[in-house]
Amino acid sequence: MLLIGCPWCGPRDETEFRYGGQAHVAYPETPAELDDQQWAEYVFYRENPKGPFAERWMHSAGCRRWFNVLRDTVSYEVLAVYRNGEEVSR
Amino acid sequence: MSRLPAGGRVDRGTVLRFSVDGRELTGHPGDTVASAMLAHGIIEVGRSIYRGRPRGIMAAGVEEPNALLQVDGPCSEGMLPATTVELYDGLVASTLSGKGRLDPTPDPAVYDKKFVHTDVLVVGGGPAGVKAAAEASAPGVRVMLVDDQPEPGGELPSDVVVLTRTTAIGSYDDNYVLALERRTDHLGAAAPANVSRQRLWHIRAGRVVLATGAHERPLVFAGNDKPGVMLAGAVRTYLNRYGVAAGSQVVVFTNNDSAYDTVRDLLDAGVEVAAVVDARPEVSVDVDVRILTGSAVINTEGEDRITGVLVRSLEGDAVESFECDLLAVSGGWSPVVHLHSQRQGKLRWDDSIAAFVPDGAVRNQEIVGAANGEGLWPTRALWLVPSDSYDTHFVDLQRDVTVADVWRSTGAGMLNVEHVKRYTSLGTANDQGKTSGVNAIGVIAHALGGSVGEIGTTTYRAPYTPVAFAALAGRERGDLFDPERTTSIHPWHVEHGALFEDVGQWKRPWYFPRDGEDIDAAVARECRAARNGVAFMDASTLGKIEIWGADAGEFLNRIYTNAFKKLKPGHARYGVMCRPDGMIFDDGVTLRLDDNRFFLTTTTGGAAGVLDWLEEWLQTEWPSLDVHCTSVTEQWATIAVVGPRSRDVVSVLAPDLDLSAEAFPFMTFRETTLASGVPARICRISFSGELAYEINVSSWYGLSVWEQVYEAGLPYDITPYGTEAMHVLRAEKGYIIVGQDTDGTVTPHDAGMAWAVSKQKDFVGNRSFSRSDTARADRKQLISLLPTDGTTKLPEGTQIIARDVALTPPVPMLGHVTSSYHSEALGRPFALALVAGGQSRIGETLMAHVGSELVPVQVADLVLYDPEGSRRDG
Amino acid sequence: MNPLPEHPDFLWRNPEPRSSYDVVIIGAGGHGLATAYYLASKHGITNVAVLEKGWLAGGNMARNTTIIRSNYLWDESAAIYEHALKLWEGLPEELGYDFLFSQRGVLNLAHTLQDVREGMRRVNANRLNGVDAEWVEPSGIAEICPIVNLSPKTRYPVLGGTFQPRAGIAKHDHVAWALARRADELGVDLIQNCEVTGFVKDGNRVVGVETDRGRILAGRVGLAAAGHSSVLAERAGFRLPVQSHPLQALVSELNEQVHPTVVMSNHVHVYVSQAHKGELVMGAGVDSYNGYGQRGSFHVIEHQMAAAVELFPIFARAHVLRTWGGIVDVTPDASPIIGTTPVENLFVNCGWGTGGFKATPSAGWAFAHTIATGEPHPLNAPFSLDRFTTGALIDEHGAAAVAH
Amino acid sequence: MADLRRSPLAHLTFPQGLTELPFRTMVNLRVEPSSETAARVEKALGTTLPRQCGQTSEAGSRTVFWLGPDEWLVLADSAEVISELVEALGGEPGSAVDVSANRTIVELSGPFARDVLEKGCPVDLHPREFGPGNAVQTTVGPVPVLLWQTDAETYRLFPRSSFADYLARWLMDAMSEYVPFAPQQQSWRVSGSEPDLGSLDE
Repeated sequence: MLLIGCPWCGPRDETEFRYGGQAHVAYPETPAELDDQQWAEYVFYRENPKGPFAERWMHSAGCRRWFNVLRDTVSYEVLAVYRNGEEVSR
Repeated sequence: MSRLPAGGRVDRGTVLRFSVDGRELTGHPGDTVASAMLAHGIIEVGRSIYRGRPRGIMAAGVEEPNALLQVDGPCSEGMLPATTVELYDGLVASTLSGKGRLDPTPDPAVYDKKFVHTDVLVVGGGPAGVKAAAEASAPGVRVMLVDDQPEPGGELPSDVVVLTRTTAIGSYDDNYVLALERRTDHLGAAAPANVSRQRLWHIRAGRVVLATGAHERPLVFAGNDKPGVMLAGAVRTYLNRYGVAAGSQVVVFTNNDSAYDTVRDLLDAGVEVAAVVDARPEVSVDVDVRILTGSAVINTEGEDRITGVLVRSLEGDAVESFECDLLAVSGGWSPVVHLHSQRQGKLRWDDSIAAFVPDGAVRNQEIVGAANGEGLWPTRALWLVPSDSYDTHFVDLQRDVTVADVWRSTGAGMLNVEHVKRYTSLGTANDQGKTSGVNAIGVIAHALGGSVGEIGTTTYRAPYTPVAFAALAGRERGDLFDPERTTSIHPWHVEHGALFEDVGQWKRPWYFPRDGEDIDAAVARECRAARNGVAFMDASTLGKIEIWGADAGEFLNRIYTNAFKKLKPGHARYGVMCRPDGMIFDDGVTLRLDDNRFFLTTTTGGAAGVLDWLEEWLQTEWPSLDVHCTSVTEQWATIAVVGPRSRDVVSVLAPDLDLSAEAFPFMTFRETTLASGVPARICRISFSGELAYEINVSSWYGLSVWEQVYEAGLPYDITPYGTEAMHVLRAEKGYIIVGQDTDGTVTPHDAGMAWAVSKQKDFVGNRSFSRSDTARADRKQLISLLPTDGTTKLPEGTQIIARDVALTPPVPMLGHVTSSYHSEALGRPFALALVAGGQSRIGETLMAHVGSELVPVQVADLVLYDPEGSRRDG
Repeated sequence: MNPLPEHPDFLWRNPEPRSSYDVVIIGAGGHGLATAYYLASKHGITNVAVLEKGWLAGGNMARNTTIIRSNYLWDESAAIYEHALKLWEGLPEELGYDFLFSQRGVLNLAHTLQDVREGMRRVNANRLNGVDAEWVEPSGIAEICPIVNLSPKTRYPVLGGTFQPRAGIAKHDHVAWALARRADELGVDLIQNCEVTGFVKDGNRVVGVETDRGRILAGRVGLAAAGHSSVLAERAGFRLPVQSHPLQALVSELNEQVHPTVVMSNHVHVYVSQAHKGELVMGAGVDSYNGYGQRGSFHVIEHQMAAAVELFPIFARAHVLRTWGGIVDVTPDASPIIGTTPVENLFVNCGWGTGGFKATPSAGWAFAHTIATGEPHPLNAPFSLDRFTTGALIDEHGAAAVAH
Repeated sequence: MADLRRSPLAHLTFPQGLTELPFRTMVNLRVEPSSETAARVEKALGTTLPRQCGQTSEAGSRTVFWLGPDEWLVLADSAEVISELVEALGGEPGSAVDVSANRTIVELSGPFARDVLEKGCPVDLHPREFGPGNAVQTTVGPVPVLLWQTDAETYRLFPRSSFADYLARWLMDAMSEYVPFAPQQQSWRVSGSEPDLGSLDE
């Protein structure tokens, strides 16, 4: 049971959140100009590191805001939490 | 071997009656079943699981490997260590041979959970834990202590929250500790009703102090499993806590000083100690008992209980025998590091005490007392007593694993303790190797020549002690297993005999049978009413989202495959949304309330997912758009009034509205006040192809307005209908149900909705349509199927194959039936199906594989009923 | 007496790695061992090393719930899993090892009308694909598994189910050891405690691996590292569309036999069998987040227990004895990737998610073929990496929304 | 017209300590807190929009709950507040949506109230962390709620209307060790009926 620090509501149990996978994967500005491989990279390929991972969570049972978490995928330790548009500060 | 005349923490003034294996026994409050059995001189319990050897009570706590009980009760429970079952009056139990029995009687007990937060959590109420809790206690600081015994081992400040009979079973990330409290198990029939039998505590702690103590290890020698061989510390516990002497003539076998405390206490209690056999060459203790140093017990005598032991010097050959009925053994102590290890805490081998000890604590935790190796005795490791045969040197008593078994595994090539565990099943029994784990590693090291520290332990897994499934289920059982979501109109449906369908968590009326009707008859009647007269259904479960903002139209343009930006206020439009992979994700009708406000509907099951989807795009991709979404699913009750006579009904309800097709055309809506005074939004939307109105009112009025519709419709024999009739009506029109006619592999084009895919704008998923596989012309496409015999209703899920295909597996399949109904309107059964290249097969005959029969079917256009759409205007 | 058959007296050598091999397989899990076994036994390639960073078959092979079935929806999946099931049926004899393969059947319960539709669709597709499958009404379920709660008063009443009689369970560790023993006999070097830290490449061609025990050259390299596939792929210089998630499982203490088959419920979210010794073996869905920690969150276990007690009231006072977690590599379409990679002579077998154990023989069989010939076998050709670009996914999500 | 309304829990017989407070006006308000629009909204409400999770503000019979960084729930006795808020927004970015019937309010009161909630609520309800005037969105059992403490022994829970029946039953069950309650006579739950599955078996 992770304890996730919602940047708006403070620390809450993992059960209040929805996981959103890798953070900072921007929707391509001009999808039509991408070739199939590039489009596949956007749709299907995500980083899967063993160690620190920038990921998105949404506080679904609380303020319903998406935000970013830097979390170690081995120790599960939350290293940083930051709002959309903010930089990670550890 | 009996209850001592004095001493112990049992209430001798009260006698409790109980029985074990049919023997009527007595004990006192404060006893466990084990201590009360020992007080009667009974040490033997169920025989061993595989070899059928006699076994006895060996320990005094959770580490007990042998004494397992099946305890009777309203629901019998098995595999409970007799050393942990508190005695109550009337307890009836039988001993087990390593295997329990599940009672089919429904468990009547209540289980609950508790979620609490504390600054400090101390696990363990022994001296170290009590001290840690007392030290942590301070004004404004929340301190909790949990201990598995009925009372903590010392005085605690009053502001410390103490949970007794509570075992910390698991330790999880961020100091989340699970602890099981046994609230009424010790009360027997006196347990109060409505109080949970057991409670699972979810404790989030700022700091965790582990004061979990240590478990004593037995020694490994021939015949070390017989009844009468008992851990020295347990012998002492029975003396001091329960006032019970577990034997009358005792030999002690040890490799460390801790056993001498037992010797002293036995002597103080007047119990004869025949000898102490100490594996260490030199011993400096002051007890008035003969000590054989540098020696070991090499075998035990007796069958159902030991009658004596054979002792030999570890260096020499001379064997001496001693009579005894109890052999107290101590092979050293293992700190209870389970909770530390569950958090990936490191361990190191400490040679001086021959034990794995924590190598530093995990973040925000500390380990105190014996759990940290503190105060444990210098120990001479003696992993096994040398012998000619190792077939009765038991390492894991509960799984009947001997030294010979362990060495067979290492001989087979296994170098890793995990392999040995799996080859022998060592350490996997009910006690999870609490007494056997470290000894096993010693035995492996003996065979492989490495050090115990290098070999390392197996992983410690939660739970620390076994927990009943029902205790983990807690309150979410039976009626409360999962929420049933219901609409404001639900009471009417129940009263009128609806049968319900589960759609997500919602209960939706499936159909409303009249007396004697089966589903086919009821649905046929409901469909006839909608096509020929008037019918109404509760559509309140549809997801509803208000979308405000100057960019709301632009936003919907990006989300839906079709265009919404130019939709006029007062108008409605059906939309489809896709995932980035181009596959249909949800659909529904959206109203434009005014320039900057839309009202979007989703499928019943999709509501939460769609709102999340919209918010995700808005918050993470397009935060600059002026758009705000608000879920209003339960705000509105939605009543669909359907059929040629629907206008007559609605005109009674909403007399202020001009309902003519010209004044109130299809795919528009009007705000009005009903004759009853209820404000309403009425839409000309049709999911049936008939003239239809959807009346939306505040769900406060949902039931009332539903009844108003019913009243107004009585002259026209208005008929309530459920999801099944809805499905028939929509399928006749070729309207899809997302999730039934689509399965995550269907594009809007595949579903016959190319018309809903804009070529003028981009939207989520658009790019995927041009991928080579997605652009194939022979993809599976949704079409209708008409069984050519005009009578066969194809089962949903039927596979479709080409004509003249041999039925030799694997048979090439063209697709499958997604929806299939008997149509009253068409006077025949029909189906929707996803068929490869279906749209170019219209008119072709294919075969439906039904059971072992092949049923010819003709491929037809998706829309079978009123393809011109002439009926929707009435 | 112990109901389990005796293990062999000898299983494998523990050789030192040599400096080069014709083929190096990374990962001595079930798939890696099966690949080595089939390379040696079917393709005559015996100069093979299987490198394992920990202990042999100590990853998901040691942690799964041992369910074997082939009743998958899509043709491609049915083909490869049914091939596996046929191999399973012959393996105990072929390998000379009784690994307790028990064809006790697998029952997938339907709790909603949509479950029923999907179940019927799958049964019909299975039959035409030559996979044994039948639709069972509640009365039939009562016969197959009398302890299932069939009361219409439950929150999600059982409306029926699909049953695959030939499906079942096997003892996971023993399967691995059986494959390992034969591979070892055929000359394959099984090298434990040997972690691959990098790849030796000549241009875009792999020619060996770097390990913590030194460089090992190889003509061809096969990646069979399950949860760690992405990490290794990255070291080799290409990406995989997989995410590694924790998947938890648990066992109860030993109880007398009450559960004669395997029951899975996607809707209520639990699957359970009772092993030969008597313990209930159970699992549920994956944890939501990425994780290499071989552990998950406790609420997943709690939900699973609620589901278990709802479906099987007799389990109320069974006890959770031990919980654990594995790392499952999940692809976007919940189907595996077996084939070539952008790196020459480097082949990948990954993305099995929760289906890896049951596919062990055919995954090894097809992967061995691919490595031996340099080309995928028709069985695994559809499971190419390329499908994520063309869109030709094999989407098993609908058919297996819950892990198993 | 009031007699035409029916609240989501009208069918239940409540034990001591549990009751429904139906038919309150609720508005879901979205506005950028630093904007002039927000200032207008605050003026219209006669109170500030709380800026932190857990906070509420009051003006007369109206209470404003923080739901998110740009989102609030306004609770009022009467419906005028809806048009007042829409007017205050003045067409600028934001929204004020009537959600009065979207949720209902369940009041749990008594010396056991916190104990009962702690049986299913993961938020820290210790008086040091949460007290009268505090409100958060969280879960109680499996049900999402807005949870508002109004005095030392009273909490108000705002579930979605469709979840209200389940939540009330969950609470009654959790309360039963403190307050015995009779089985619900008026239950309209129908899980006991057996569906006719004839048509599925073809």
